[in-house]
Amino acid sequence: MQRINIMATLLATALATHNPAHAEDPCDTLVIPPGAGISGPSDVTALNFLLANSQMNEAVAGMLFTGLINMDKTDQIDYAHSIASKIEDFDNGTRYRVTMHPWLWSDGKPVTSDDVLFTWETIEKLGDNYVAAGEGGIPDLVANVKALNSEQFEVTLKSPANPLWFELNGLGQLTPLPRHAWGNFTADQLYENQSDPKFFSVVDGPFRIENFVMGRSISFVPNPRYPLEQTPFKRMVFKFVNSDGAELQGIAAGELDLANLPHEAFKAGNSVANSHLVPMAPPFGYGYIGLNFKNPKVAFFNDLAVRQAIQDSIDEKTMIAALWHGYGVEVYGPVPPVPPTFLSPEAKAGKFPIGYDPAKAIALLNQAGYVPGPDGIRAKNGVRLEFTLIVPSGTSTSLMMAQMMQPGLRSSGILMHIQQEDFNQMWASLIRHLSTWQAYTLVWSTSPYPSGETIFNTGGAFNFTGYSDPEMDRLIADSASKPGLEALYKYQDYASEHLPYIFLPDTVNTMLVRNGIGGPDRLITPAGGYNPQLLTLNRKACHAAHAFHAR
Amino acid sequence: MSAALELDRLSVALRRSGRDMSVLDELSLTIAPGEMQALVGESGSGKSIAALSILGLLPRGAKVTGSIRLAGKELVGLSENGLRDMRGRDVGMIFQNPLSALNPSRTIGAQIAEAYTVHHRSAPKAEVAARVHELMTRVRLEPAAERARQYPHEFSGGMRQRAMIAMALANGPKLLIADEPTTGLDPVVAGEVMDLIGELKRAGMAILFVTHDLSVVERHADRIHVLYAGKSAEWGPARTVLAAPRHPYTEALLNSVPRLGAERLRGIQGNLPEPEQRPSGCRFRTRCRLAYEDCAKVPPATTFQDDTALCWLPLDDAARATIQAEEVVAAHPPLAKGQLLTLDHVAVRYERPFGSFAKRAERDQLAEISFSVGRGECMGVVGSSGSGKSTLGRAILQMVQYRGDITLDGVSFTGLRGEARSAARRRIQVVFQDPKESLNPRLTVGQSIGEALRLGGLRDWGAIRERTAELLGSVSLPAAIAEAIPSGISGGQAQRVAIARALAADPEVIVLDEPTASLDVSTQATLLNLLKDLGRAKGLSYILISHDLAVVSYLADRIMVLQDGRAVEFGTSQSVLHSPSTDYTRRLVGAAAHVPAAV
Amino acid sequence: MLRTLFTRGSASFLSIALLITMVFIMAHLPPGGPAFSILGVKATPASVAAINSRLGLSIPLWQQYLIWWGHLLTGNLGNSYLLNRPVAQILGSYFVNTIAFYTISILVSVAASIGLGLVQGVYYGRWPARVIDFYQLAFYALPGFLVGTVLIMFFSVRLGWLPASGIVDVRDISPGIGSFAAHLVLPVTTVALLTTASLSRYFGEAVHEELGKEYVRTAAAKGVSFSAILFKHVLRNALRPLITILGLSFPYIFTGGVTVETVFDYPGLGWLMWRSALERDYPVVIAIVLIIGVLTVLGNFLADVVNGLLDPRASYE
Amino acid sequence: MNSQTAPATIRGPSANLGRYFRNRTLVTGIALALFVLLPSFLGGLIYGRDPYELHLGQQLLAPSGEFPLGTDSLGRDVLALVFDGGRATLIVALPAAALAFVVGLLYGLASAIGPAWLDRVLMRTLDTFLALPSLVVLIFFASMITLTNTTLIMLIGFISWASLARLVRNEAIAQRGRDFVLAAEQLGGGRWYVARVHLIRVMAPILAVNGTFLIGDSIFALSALSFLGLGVQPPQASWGSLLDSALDIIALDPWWLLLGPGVMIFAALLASSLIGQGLNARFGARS
Repeated sequence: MQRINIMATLLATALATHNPAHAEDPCDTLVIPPGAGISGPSDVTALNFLLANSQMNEAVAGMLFTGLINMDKTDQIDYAHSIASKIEDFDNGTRYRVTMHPWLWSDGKPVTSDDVLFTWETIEKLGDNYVAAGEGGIPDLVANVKALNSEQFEVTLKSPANPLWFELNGLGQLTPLPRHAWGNFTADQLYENQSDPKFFSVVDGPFRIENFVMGRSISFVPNPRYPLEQTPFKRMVFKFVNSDGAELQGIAAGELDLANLPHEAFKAGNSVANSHLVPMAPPFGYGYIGLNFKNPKVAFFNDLAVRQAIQDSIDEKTMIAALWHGYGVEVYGPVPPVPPTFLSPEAKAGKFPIGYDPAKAIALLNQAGYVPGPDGIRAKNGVRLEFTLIVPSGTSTSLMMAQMMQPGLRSSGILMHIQQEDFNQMWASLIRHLSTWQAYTLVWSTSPYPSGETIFNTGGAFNFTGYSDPEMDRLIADSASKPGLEALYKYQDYASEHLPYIFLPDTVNTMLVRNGIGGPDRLITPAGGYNPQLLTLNRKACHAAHAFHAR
Repeated sequence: MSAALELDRLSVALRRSGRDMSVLDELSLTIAPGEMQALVGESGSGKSIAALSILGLLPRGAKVTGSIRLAGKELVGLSENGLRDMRGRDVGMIFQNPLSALNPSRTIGAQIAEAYTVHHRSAPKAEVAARVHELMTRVRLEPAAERARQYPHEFSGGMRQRAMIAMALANGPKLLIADEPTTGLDPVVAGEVMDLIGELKRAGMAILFVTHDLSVVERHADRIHVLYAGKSAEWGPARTVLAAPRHPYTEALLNSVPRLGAERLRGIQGNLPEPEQRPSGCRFRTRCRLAYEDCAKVPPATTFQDDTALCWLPLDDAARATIQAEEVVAAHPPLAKGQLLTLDHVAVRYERPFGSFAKRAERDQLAEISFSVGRGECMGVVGSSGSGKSTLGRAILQMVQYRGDITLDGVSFTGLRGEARSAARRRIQVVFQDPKESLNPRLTVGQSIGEALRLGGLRDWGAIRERTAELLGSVSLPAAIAEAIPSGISGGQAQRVAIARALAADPEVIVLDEPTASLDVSTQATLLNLLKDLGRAKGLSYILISHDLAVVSYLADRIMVLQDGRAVEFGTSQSVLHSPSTDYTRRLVGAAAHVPAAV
Repeated sequence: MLRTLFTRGSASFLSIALLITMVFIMAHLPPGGPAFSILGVKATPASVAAINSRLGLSIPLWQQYLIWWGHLLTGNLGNSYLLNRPVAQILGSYFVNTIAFYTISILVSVAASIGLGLVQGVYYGRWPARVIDFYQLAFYALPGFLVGTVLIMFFSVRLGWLPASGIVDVRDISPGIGSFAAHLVLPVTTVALLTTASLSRYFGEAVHEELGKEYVRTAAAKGVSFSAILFKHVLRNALRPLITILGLSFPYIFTGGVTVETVFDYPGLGWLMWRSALERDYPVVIAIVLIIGVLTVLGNFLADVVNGLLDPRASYE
Repeated sequence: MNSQTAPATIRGPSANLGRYFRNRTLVTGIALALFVLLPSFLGGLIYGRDPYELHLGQQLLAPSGEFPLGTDSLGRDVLALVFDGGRATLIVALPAAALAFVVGLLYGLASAIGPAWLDRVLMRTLDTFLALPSLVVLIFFASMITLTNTTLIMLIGFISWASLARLVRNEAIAQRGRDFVLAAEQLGGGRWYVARVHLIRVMAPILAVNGTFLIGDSIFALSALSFLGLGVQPPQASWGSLLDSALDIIALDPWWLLLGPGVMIFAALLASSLIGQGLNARFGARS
């Protein structure tokens, strides 16, 4: 009998020692679910930005290694927060000289141009394994990179390029890496330890890694030698959470400091104690429908009139109102409207060849010879305007958007079916350029300089739709090679009119922030910069919030 | 000195399906120290309930009236603590199957010691050990020290029963209650246990011996008290009751026990009435041959030479003679002719297959048995458990692998395969010991017999129904029983159905593996008669396997005695019974029930 | 005794090896494989090919199988595709958490089952036993994830007494035993409620059966008190079937536990198995299947040994 | 020869049919089963609401006149979802249980009836299946294959047959040695005849009881998988996925999302164990 009561006392003592009032001050630690503000919840799985394969991995890498070039809120180079202090281009955009701010690694050694050289050598060594191979001309457009002195280095290209394009999309990838710490690692060894915190002890960004519990959490401490704004918190923890709802639960229970508010919980979000809502700036990207131009069953996609009719039948305004409570931006072209830096004059004036115009859609289809059948669905020489849209399972927003488009398309005489598929399987069929799928919808985050080089040009790495138009190819090539923005504007207007994609609004995140935490709007820049060190702390308000929980 | 135990109109009612059912009515008896009183009755007579009520171990909700005085102290109405002090100290009890009556996971020594320490809480260890040692030597469990460390499953049946006795004697009780201690034991071992109990009686202990088999207590009991369906039928000194039973039930009971040399057994017709359907007045009247209208009234108790019987027509010598004379004694048929079934050096070795899940196979082996059985002959096989007698039966039935050769009507089984083999096997059928086990519980009687007929090739439904009714008749069962399911009929009836099923295959040989061992004495007698008559009528050859020499001697023409797989004796039943050549057979014959010597 | 344990041990090892082979083959059949879950949006035909060659997925299957067995024997469970860390390193803390979680749950369940079982056995058919019957019936029919979700809703959302998920409060720099215990209360209660339902049922029936046995009547005839009979004789014999069932029930307890770990976001092997399965991180999944298989075999093995000690007869078979 | 009087009590099989309905456990079990089956298959038609229609602006409403069981995070009618989810769960779980029953029965019988080496081989493969918790194996294989109703039926079917097979095998071997089987063999019955006529009939109670438990186990397995996102795939709703969506936003205390699927799963599992135990008590008395 006595065996049983020993266990009872054991349990009782364990419970008694749990004192709800934490030993340390809860406001010294900032706890964020990774992905808050960017996308849905996603784990951190790698720390090396040369191999980082998800937005969140890139963001964490950005916190450890300050970028050579960082963008500001208007999507322009923010020299004050970049390692580069000045960039000059010569010989019609073929040669670029970059001057660096004085900067120190966390172990006290200076950050020099040799570190940039080391990054370039590593990118070349990785070859196809380099995650961003092919973007911004890196590595194949670059002839050589040489150090002029410890603070300056020069990059020479094989052919002239639009400086704005190369500086933003290409040069930005050459973030310096500590040669003295990584010097002798092979490509394979880089893979082995891409998620081993000990390997990333020497950093030059605002944070250093304190601990990385695989699959659960990663915690940081400030890097004292970081020259710019220092975080007011002693410690920051990225707690991996596996659903929007769990984030909400975290806020309510006092475990998390900020979280993405799932759109369905918007109404309820207001009522979560000790927190307030902060709408975020729209991300620099757009939703789209990719149409399979190579699939004979849906050959009518190649007819411009059909594509324009589809775009005209989509009421983006009501979608934004219903799904994101008005926080959202209508998109009718390949360049996201916010920030307007790269918008063409017509786009800036809001004049788009295509918009929401159901009557025009019907006129276009009639003119193109699509006669409505008995059930109202139009057909031309026997082929009905009917197709199946593949939607990635897991996120409810894309499903709801698809369901909201159906009635509009149907009234124009176009029948769209919806089929959900696991993201991995869906992407696998796209990658293999299979001709079995008809249409799919995803979100595309554009590069800082929004040229369409990998998606719309013939044979582009991510051009799965099989779209090929010589005029589009010429415009894209010019926007990357000819200086100035003229070529970019022409490409934009041409794409808005010829619709290689059907453009849709992108999700705008609303943040739920605990009282006492400030500045969430400065957390993210359109180009994907992630700056948790800019979050501020009002200790008194924070204590009030936590006191509520420290019973 | 005062009586050790006095029961005065003891009645017990048990709670059954919501109502109180009287199971024992006004039992009165007394036992003096040094006297053994036998309480005899068939299953359902209430004898065990009487024994348990003395110790107050009746199931929950039982109502006890009347009085139980143990050495003058009244027990009915005593508090639970009072009863508990008495149990084990003033009264010791031993039970029927000793293996399950002992705790399998505690040593024998510990269980005996517990009997002592319960009533001697503060006894030092040395004293307890000495007492256990003394008790074990008293019941001849030597060497005591080593035996004490062993576990129940390492003891033989007899040794376990002696351990139980040691436990009962731990605190030197005045009264010992023995509830069927020898049932299930081999006759030889049972005899040793009875001798030990006899010694205790002579040493001055009062003994209440509960049994269903009169032959067990013939030599030791001083007084006999016969119970039928919860009511006393007859009680008196053992010698007079056995020699001159005055109640027809006692007489019938005495004559259903198969005894060496008995010509004709007389069973009792009908079944024991359920407690709800007990007839008024004399409860035996529905099955009594001499019953007449007065028996419906409660019979008076008439005493003759200290032997009391509750009967309107107590038997006298003349009445007994007329009953016995009724039996027609048919002439015993001449010895069978020809050789139907021959066994040539048949041997069976059971290896325990590596890691197999088979139940603990019988350890016995069978070594080089050879004999042959003629048509219409009954061959008896006798031996204690583990002697290999069942294995021999199964070898004949081709149910186990064996070395050597078995030929039926000139055809040897070894070469046969497939259809021919199963046709040959059909000519030998079997009747097992447990009637309820030998019938598929989910098939009706009609279906079981019908299956035997269908397997024999009879397809037409009408013919099967007809033949089934015929077969049931041949084992004197009404055709209506075909609709019943095994759980709805009595053990005796089920065994008859098994015989009918065997007959359905018109076999030439039937192996009877302990056919009557699990039946009541009275039902056993009628079944043996049925088998005897069927054998004669249909010219069947029997292989009758049993541990009871008396049962075998009643039917068998020739008898083989098996010991540890070897035939130690083989000859006609006369020669084996009257001039046994080996001492093992001699001891077997000695232990078997004999016709009681004259008064 | 040793002979039977040895045969049973080697037989189970053989079945585990067979299972691992089946699991390995199944893991490499489906199209796509892990490359896509690793590269996600950045996957291009070139990068997918590069990943596959680096992970050794492009060489023929049977070669991969031999290499894999080679690693296994040297204790190297391969690398997680997603986290690019040796699986052994990753599993370390998860394994400890699982063992802690289940040991405590099983201890609590066994204690509760013995208590409930005794009452159910002794008061068989009367109201205390009926109440326990109803509890057993109800919780035998309640899946872990349902019970867990309901407990969270009451105890952490509405009453706020206990944390709903995780294992420690990440805010604490050095989380004490208290915080660990607080996070364990709800998951352990959930598993205990389920396991006790079936364990106490076995134990209750065993106690009732033993009480009906004749050696209990013999002990009573010796004058032994009911409580002494219950604890000295019956409990010991009734424990044996409980221990055998316990030994065999590890897979069922773990089945219940997997969903409970996911509901409470408790970082055990079950949770990791679920996440790795979703992400198609096969080495981690295979390693977990291996560990659980071995744990199960150990569970049965342990039960046999303990039973051998308790029941003298077993040692003679 | 003295003939016997008519036996006092003959009780044929039909005489005690009445006892079926006095068996309370069985009756409650059947009632609960109807409570689960009828709404799942007929509820949708009667209620008439499209479970997948998105009522915009009416997300996460507590139960009200208009929505008897409230709405979910996408604004869909939960009551309609529970009906449709029930159908989706049952059209996979029931055939899976049937598949497991048939495979388990044949596998067990073959192992018991067949030659010793076959028994050893079949038992060895069986041990591998039983060595692992069923859900772990389910999760593993579910993450491998593309999940459609048929693959789920095969998957759940193939995981749960193992325990029944072992049960059938052990029971068949135990029954094979009984006297009435030996007698039937002696009368000329072959192996498969004995299995068909005697073994299956005498094992009927065990088969019936465990058959019903199997249904409960398959419903549990499917709901658990759907709860983990590896069972019935969206947009098709199922009890498990509804519970998962409730857990997702547990912070908002969506008790009505829990109530519907929770009660249905509990009722389904309880029904299967009650019917199982009812049959056990019913058959137990006779065999």
